[in-house]
Amino acid sequence: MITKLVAGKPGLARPLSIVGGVLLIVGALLPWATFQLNIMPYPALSTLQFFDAPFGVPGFRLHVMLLGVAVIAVAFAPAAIRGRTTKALGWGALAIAVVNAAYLIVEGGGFGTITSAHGAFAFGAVVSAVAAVMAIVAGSAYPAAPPVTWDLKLAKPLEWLVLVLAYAALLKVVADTLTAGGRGGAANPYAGAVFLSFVAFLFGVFGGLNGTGLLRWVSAVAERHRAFSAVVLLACAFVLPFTEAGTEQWIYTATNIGVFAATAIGLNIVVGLAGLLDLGYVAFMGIGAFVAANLSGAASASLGVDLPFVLVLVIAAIVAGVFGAIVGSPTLRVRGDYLAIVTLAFGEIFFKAAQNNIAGATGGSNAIPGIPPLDFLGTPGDAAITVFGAELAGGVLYYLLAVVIVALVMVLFANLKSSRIGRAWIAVREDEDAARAMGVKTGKIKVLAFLVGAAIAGVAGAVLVHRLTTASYESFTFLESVTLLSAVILGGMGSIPGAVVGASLLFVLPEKLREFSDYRLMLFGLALVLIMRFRPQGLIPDKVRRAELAGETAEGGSLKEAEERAVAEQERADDERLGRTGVTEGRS
Amino acid sequence: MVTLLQQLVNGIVLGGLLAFITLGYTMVYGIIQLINFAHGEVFMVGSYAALATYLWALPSGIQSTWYLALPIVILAGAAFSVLVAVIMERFAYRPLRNAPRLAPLITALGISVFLQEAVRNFFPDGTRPKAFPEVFPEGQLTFLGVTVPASGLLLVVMAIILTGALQLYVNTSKLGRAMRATAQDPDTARLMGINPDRVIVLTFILGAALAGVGGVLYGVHYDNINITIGFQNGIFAFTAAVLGGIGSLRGAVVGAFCIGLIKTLAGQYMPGGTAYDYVWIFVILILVLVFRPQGFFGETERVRA
Amino acid sequence: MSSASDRSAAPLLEASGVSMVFGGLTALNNVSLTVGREEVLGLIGPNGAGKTTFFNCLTGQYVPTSGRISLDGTTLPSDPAKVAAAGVARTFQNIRLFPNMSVLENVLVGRHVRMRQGAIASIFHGPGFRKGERLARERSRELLDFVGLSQVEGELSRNLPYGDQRRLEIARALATEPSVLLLDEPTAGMNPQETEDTRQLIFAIRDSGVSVIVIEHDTKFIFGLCDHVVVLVQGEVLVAGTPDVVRDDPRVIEAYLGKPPEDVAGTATEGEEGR
Amino acid sequence: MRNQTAKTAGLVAAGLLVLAACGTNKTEDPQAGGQQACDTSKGALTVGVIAPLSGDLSALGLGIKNSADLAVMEANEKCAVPGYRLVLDAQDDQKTPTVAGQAATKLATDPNIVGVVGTLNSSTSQTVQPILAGKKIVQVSPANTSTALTKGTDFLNNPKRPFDSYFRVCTMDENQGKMIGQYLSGDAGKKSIAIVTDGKTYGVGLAAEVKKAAEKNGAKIVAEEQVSDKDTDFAGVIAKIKPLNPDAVFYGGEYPQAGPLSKQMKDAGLDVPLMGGDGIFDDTFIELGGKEGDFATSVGAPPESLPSAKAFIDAYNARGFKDPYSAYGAFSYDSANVIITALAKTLSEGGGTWNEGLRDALIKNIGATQLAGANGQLGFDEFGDSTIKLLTVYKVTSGEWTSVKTGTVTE
Repeated sequence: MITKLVAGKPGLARPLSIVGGVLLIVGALLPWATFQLNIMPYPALSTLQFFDAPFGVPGFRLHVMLLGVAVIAVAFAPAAIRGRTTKALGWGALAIAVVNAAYLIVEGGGFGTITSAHGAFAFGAVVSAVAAVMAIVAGSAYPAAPPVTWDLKLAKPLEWLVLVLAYAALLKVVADTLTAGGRGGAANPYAGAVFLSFVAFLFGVFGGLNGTGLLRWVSAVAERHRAFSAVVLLACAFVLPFTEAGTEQWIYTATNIGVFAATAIGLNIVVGLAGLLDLGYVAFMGIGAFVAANLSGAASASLGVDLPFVLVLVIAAIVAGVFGAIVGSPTLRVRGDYLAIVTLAFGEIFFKAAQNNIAGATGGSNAIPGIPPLDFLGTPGDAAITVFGAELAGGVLYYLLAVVIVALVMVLFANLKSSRIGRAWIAVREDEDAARAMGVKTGKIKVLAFLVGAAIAGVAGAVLVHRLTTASYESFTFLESVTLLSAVILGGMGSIPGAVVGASLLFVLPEKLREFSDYRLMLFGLALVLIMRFRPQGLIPDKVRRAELAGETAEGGSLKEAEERAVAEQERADDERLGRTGVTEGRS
Repeated sequence: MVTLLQQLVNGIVLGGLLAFITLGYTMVYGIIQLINFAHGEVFMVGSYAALATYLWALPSGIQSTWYLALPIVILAGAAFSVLVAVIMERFAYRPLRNAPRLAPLITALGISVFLQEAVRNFFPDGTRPKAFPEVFPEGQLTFLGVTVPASGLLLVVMAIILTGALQLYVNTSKLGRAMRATAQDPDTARLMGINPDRVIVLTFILGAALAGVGGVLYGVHYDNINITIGFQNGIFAFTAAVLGGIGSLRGAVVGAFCIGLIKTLAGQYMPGGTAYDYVWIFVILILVLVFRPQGFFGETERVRA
Repeated sequence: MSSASDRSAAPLLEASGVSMVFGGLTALNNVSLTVGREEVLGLIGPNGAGKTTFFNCLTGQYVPTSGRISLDGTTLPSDPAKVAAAGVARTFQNIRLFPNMSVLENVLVGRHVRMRQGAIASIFHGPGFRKGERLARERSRELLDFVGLSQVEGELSRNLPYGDQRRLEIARALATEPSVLLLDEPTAGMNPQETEDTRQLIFAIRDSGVSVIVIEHDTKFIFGLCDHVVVLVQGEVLVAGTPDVVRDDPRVIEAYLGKPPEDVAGTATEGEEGR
Repeated sequence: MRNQTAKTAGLVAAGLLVLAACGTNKTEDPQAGGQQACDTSKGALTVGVIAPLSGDLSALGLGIKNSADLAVMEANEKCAVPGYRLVLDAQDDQKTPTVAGQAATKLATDPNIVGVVGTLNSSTSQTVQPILAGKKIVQVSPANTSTALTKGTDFLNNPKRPFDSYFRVCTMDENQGKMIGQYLSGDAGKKSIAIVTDGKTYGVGLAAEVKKAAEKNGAKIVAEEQVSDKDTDFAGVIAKIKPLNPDAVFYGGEYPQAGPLSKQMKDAGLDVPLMGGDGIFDDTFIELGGKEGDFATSVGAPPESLPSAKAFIDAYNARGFKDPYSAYGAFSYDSANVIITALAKTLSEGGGTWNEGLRDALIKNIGATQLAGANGQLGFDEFGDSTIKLLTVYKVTSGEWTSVKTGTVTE
């Protein structure tokens, strides 16, 4: 409604955004809470009075202040970037204000905490929220401009430098996000709120950078130097344990992320490339896990053999792959979402069979515990090691293994995608009949997708049981299948980094939300809904999807025209009315 | 023989329960191709709403008079389920109408987790299973040695009446025709002046109302409810919808009864016994789909762009 | 029997006695025709005559109820993928490209059947793989050049204008190196200029040694294009012969201008597939 | 559209404003309460909890968390650990091993952690054990029943303790199963028993021991069936065992299924007693349909005869926790107290200041614990298992659990 008031008056935009920016800075300097909470002072010196420490504002108040400064600066930036950037910065500031205000209200016992109570005044949150809204409104009031793209090309070494800096910044952001709020627990009850506030800040910053076109440019540069980007990213992954995020908790979590990301990439072959919805995928991971458990010298395993790990991986991949082909074989007859239910059925059958210790291979309800840790050239996988004088957290070797496996699986995925096989998968996804008419043996190619995906999951499962030290049927529930699918879709279907980002989100988010104890999963569910609401194509959509979205805005005309012609075509093409029933019978 | 008859009765009761849920699944799928995993939770909140109504809204005089209390709690449960479903459709699914096809699946999952946890956190003592009040006379009918619980009879009768009424509605009413038209071809339906948004909301409402009634009758029959009843029964309901041919109302009901019967009969007669009854459901499902890929009553898959 | 081609003694594609019955409905009744080498055959007929059904039989999408279809003397299998491998490629009445693949990728899918890299080679991208991939790309670019789409190889096919989509479909079909190309209404919805371009393109295809069968409504287009024309009415061959013979046949005039046979086959349409 | 959304949002916001009156819960002294009396000059030490705090098992998990919390609060009030304030750090494991591993790793990164109470499920413990053991952090489980956790996988022939830092205060399947089997076939005189389990570690393990003991005692096991822990319709299972005419049904599992099962048995005309282990010894069992004459066992003497048990129940109820203490509350309370008592002892022996070097001594002291717990006089054997062999059989009489027999298992 307010937006409408200023919509036709771009002249108001700049003054409004400057006022908003100034107010954001003022809001940051104002106290945010009228008293110290009972547990301990709310972070970022939120009870400080105006100008107590004008330049010593830490934490979320610093974030608000920075966003405020940015809003003012953008008002004087090139016109094309003003609207989007201001709006994004405003949303970020608003989110920070809302998160902190909400937390203060809940913990402080009422609105008095963020307004006035007991003779004290604290309007920081209110002022910041109002200012943020002003920035958003100002952002929408700027004349609409198409998204900015930079046609900047630098010399190769310079572009490499840009990439190194960008990835270093990314690593810093990841590490900061992981450690935002501290490790929480009883000693630090505000960790959850601080984390959410930090995420809100990042949301604003990245939205702002996106508005300036910088992110698009960097990703274009990365696209130009894909191999180099991959190397730098891999290096970043290896450096992560050396950062402040290299605690055992995060290394352990990151290992799990790696294992699940590798599985999710495998699933991405089935779902993202070949377009076959799979709701029982975790079963393949389970098969790999139980194969590995039986072959790795666990005392309770019925086989009692202890094979080298690499061999175990290969066997796990083969066995899981064979099962994948078996499960995939109904694809020869069953189409679409009917197939999804076949895979769901297989997942449930696997679960029950594992629970009942089928063929004595799963340990049944007792699971297969006591799987010995992996041996990395004489060092057990869960030991802490020292590299370059830095002592790294225990389990870092598993983390490195997970990184290597994810990297290999990514290469495998990328290679497959840009090959005859990968194109056939995508063709099947796009139009199965047309693919068949082009000579693609669709049945075989779909079974192959299942086989490859399942083999990858088998490998991941084999790694997972060594990290968990137990292979229990309880690890492979339907919910886990859905989690994997969520990772693929959240990240962006068919996208290689997407699956990793999706898996990371699905693990990091609940882990960081631990501070909300009872409400943890509830917030998680809400987060899933919100992410899909605002980014239905996934966080890092596949290139094709990106192009598709760009196509819809930039070339909407041609699309529409094509559609109109298609409709006209439809009306005219009443020839061969027999076709449809014919197709049915031809298929069944 | 008595055992066989008894198991048939048990299977039919279970099937009647699933029928309440499966119709919502199949209608929503038929119209927007969404596997609405949150539909099971709609069923669950219906039963909790009925419980809350009984405990905190009904005077004790009505509480003890089952023929007053039962309709009231059924209406309350259905109404709340509808409310939840409409909010869900409006704020979570509708904005995703043009999103990639699987995006709403994640939304559905998020809603499912959210609703379960919300009930657990906000319903008093929601963490543990809740006893459901007696709003229907206890008792069994016994003939030929076969026991039929009265509540089970109620459940099956209601299931048949309501699903029949729904079929009739969808087949004969104007909105029902609009629904079928939208399911067949949303674009053409739009050209014919049908507002797809309204039709979709209606679909959610009908499905949710049935699920809500089912949730209440679940409580009546089993005398207790917990937060996971939705998810588990939802999976089976979805399976039933597929077995019957997704998008087909008749198929959904038949599928639901089949699943109920397979579960009890397989537990009784198939190798592995009750430990593997779930497995047999899914084995039979796979076999059916391999030989009849569109389920019992399904139309062949439309190829979607 | 249609008149035998006088260009070559042995026909390239031969359909004899093809019938197709759906339930109680006869869509094709004892259709026979032959296509010679480097020949353009036109298939015309009123709506519902069974033209696309015949294509579907040729390409293995349907198994004919009776009859035999052979290419170069070998019976064609009843699997579209195998038919494509044998050398019969088609386009669709309603364009069926792979909408979210680029123009080049669409053509590369057409190369699928002429490439040999399996899963293992695709995973490791060895030197042999890279060579095959490079050759496939070269060939695909040649084809795009041939149909005049080389400027837009990076675009998503769904974003192409309509006429370009038709041409891309032809390029994709040519990528399978067919000896017979089936075109299902290649000029539908085109303006006269585009139609003329398509005619030249079809000639060029024929001159490159590929026989072409064209379904079209536009009789003027067909008569100016084809060496032979077959008229299908209600699933049966009404007339077959050179354009001149067919044009003057009174039965054809009746079939087209007289009371058009009302189609009884219901409302389902091949158009469904395009959705 | 947009306008409507804005309006709705406005209405909601206005409603919230009205609802939340401008109040605060400011208290003048954040350190108020009994804590002031104790010396906490050396800071805080953490007692961790790992249990399912969300999802369908959260009733049990929250009982574990709250009971441990109770022990910690009491210890702080009583200044049980001189110089330190104890804090509880409860982590959700979502009953899955992966998440449990993350929870354990997270707790293990806290330098001030002294011990962990948990987990509920045996499979999660299998993952947690090595993580905590690697850091010599003591783990006391209130609920794990899998024998292999303390005696190794080859416990029958060659019992070997896998992790010295792992203890449990609950009883093992072996002990409880024998008691149930003997009671059913002996005292209760049931000679034809049907066994139903939920297929999970606890239920299946217990059922196996029940079967052994009952058969040894001359009873016949007429059926062995399995239901899913998510099932609520047991008509199929009941119809299957009914023609076999069992005179009792043993259910290996927990009360959320056992209650409805008992009721559905009765409704279907199979009116014989249902017996279960400590997993069904919960008042909710009766609410959910547990019928007159059903049996359950519980570890230790009945609370009426055991002051420490009564004290726990009273104290728990007095604190006003949101959730009941559930089946494992008393065990969890004991687990936390074991850690706290041993910690106090370790500190007094080791100079009064906590450091990493004291972890071995803490483990040793826990092994030597002698404590009057809520379940009886608590101690540990050489495997880390509870020495309480005393079990009580309860029976549902007039809608309440009443003890019918207390004793130890006879060989």
